[in-house]
Amino acid sequence: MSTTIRRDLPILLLAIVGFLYVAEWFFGGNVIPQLSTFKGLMGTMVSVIAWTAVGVGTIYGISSEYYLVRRNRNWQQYVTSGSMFLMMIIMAIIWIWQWSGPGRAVGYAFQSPEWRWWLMNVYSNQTQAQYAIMFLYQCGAVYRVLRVRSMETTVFTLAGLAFILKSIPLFLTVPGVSEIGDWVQGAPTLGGTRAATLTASLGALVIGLRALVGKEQTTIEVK
Amino acid sequence: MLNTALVEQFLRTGRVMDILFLIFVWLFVIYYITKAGRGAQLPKIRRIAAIDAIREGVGRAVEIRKPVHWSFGNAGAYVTDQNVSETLAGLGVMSYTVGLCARLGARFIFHMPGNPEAIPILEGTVLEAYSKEGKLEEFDRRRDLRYYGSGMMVFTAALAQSFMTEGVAMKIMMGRQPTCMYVALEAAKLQGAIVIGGTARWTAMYSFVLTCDYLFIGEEVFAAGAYVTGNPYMISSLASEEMAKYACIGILALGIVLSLANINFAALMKN
Amino acid sequence: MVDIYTQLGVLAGALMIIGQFTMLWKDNLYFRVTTRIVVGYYMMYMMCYYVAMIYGRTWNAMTVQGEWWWAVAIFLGLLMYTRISRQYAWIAKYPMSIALGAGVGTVSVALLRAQVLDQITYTVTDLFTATSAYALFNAIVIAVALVTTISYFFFTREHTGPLGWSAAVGRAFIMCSVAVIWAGDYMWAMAMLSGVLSYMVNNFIKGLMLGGPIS
Amino acid sequence: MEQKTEEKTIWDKIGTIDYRYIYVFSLIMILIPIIQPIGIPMKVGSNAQTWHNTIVNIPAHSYILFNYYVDLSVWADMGPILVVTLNEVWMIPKERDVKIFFYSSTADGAVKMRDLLVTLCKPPQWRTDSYGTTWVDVGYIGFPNEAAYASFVMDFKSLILRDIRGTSLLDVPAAKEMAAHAAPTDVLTAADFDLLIWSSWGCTDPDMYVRQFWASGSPPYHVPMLMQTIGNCVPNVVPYVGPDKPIRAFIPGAAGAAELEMITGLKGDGTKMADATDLGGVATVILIALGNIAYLGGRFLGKKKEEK
Repeated sequence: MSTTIRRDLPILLLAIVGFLYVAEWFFGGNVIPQLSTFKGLMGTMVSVIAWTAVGVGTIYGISSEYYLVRRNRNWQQYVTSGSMFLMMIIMAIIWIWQWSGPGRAVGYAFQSPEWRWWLMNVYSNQTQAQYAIMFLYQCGAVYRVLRVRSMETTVFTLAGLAFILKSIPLFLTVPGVSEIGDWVQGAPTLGGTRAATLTASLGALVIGLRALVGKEQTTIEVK
Repeated sequence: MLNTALVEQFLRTGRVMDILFLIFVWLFVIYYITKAGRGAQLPKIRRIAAIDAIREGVGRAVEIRKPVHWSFGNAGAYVTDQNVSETLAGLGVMSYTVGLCARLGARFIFHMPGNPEAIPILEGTVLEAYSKEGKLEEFDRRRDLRYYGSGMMVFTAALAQSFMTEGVAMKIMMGRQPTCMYVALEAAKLQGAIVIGGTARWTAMYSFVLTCDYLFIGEEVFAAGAYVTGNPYMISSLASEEMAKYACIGILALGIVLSLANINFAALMKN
Repeated sequence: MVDIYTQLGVLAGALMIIGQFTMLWKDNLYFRVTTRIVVGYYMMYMMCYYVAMIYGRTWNAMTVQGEWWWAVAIFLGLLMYTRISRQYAWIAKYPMSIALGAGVGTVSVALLRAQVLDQITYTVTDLFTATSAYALFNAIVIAVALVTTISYFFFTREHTGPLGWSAAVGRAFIMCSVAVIWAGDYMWAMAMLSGVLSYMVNNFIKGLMLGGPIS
Repeated sequence: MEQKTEEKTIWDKIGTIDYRYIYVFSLIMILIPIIQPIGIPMKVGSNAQTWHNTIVNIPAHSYILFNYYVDLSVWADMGPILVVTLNEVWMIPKERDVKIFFYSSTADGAVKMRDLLVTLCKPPQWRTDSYGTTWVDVGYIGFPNEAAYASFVMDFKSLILRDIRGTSLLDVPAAKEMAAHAAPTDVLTAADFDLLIWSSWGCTDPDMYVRQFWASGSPPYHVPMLMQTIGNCVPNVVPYVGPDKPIRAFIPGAAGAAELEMITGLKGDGTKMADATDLGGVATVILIALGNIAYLGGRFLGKKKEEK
């Protein structure tokens, strides 16, 4: 009984929803419109389920941070974790305070000057700084990895270089740079990308079919 | 060539080729799964170096007493759309890794992606793997599961911080990734970790090529997911993937022949 | 005259940027604090945002239009919280299965047309619609790339003999494709760095510290 | 136990420079033109020219659908394109009677647009005075996935009920006129537009936009597009670009914006960044050369030294 409720019924539920989706792809629209209606409704319902579950993640996030504080009772940890909790409280206060108001839409908080201040100055700059760090990291990789050591790294270096030169205004004045870059982008890259996408789709497709017939282990044996 | 009006009474417009191809693949999936059920010999799968490297990495983690870190990217565990397969394949490899960590005594830290709806299956897989090794008590959710929301660069910064403060012996990253996960991979590399990973999202593949010691390239992600489970049904169904690839090459050849014979291949495929 | 909120904003932005950049040197408290600030921000942002989404999508529909099934969806979402208890964690498998069913159903069909059949069709039509020798050459390269790259992804046969050669050529095409994507990303990241430096020079140093204009 | 340290050759030294020096070198190269602009000459590519021509030569009485997508985290790269494009659109003369429908698919877009309209992208006075009749802005429409977009192209009302001033969508004269442009005449659909200007840094988005705004509909909508993107999405965009294909032209990142700024004469952040990109590119070539000199030197010349 326990196995039926805990394992078999969820798998059955998965298969029913999955098969209805597959059926809609082929027989929805004008043939059996109810299937399309079902899919439309189910799509939004699944979104609502996912949105509602957002708190689960937050609970996990808070509890692991709290655990860190309890394990490392030193001022540095208090400052680090404290800054996270404080930030959460500040944003929650702004959100509740600015949720809506006379003449404003519900959810106005995200457009309010207070929320925007944190978004545009704190979050946005942290994110841009990480992208900038990504560039510096990549400079390290350019120097370390892009060497003509093997067939693969040679192709990688030459193709990458062709595209970089083509993207830099200064080098476009050199004859041939633009044409070589265009060719690399338009022929070998397109072919490679096309095949990689195609094979990955086939792999994804087989996993989907396996899950539909209840033979995908990761969906079966979940505690 | 086809009686479109007749077909459209039973099938949506432009779905004939889709259904034919799907039936073709499906038949092979069922054939190989049935064959595996009968205990027939499993197809031989070529070695994927990254899988062997995981064992090596866990061994190293035990030796140098630093943790193994796993992540799916900032929001890489999609379950409600077409990226679900990548999540499932990643979970297969994760289950294998957690099992090794539990058996050999390495600490496993899981930086969960910002898809809250996937948490049950993510945590469930970790629990399952510990439980299979009979070491469920060694898993502490508050210590080893992390959550930072789905902000891309917030996630990379949080990972980098974790690598620096807690150390990292091996970093594995699978699932659907954005390209900026490069920062997290490189941060692990700079901390001296063995870095393993791959994605079927082609745009992000370069991050792995530049940083990883061992790679899963594109579709290898899916093959690896089946291979590590040792499950005969899953391994045997890999052969159906190969059949689909032969079919694709066959369709390409057929297209060339038909086009040479002045038959409009593109119009035929539109059905 | 720039107002105090803008000035404080530039200061906060610069402090965040410097804090994040310190990770390039080594782990430090400043970096950890700036990271935790945005982790806190983002987790709360997701919470608030999704609650607003649920409210916007379902509240009126339920209370005004009588669409009761949204209550079922919210209930199913709430079942996800049983995950927190070890004893009742299995209940979360039900809403999870519905979500997975939608994903699995989509993946089983949605990729077929655009990512498989259309890609083969394009490869054939490129070959037969080429209007110049250059275009034909490119179309042939694309077709060769397609076949050899697919051959790299054969798993049930060892890469030896002709398959070994074909897979090696396929691997070269894979590297070429990956390299071009990387190069594009590299250029983008370069622009991001120059944006950050520009902010620091123009807004923080020239604007805030030297009293110039802030953009 | 005393360990014997091997003496490093010159090739080893060149090949193992500490990564922090590499960072500092790259930082300095990018920083130089920010402190002191150099003004390195550049060439305008065909994409930027087509982009410009498409907007400048848009036929009279056309309807433009404009998605002012902004993600603040990539503003440095994509922002300059939006600024110059928006200004180009504002420059279309009044006599041409071109009407514009603005929306945003990002929350950041709605926030940033408010600032832009009063600072960098101020519309001409006649546009400001004729809001509602010559242009309409509906703000943020939520973060649509493909299913939502599929409904959106069939009927804008599935995602938009009012414009930013709170007027019901089809009560706005411009929107009503646009809806009447193509059948069905009382519903605003993708078919009502002659040009779609959009942007995204999601590399798989071109597939979705092409599916929805070009291929879907009966008959297909076939809305020509101009796309703003980032550098690494170029391989995903290219298959759809051409005079008879869905995307007429695309601008990849700030470097592309610089070209647009050069054509239009509206100098902005793109031009400033072009210098930085130039010197950054030079730094990249130097780094690749250094790495390879070290490798090849060590491999071919290093061995000879050992043999001696």
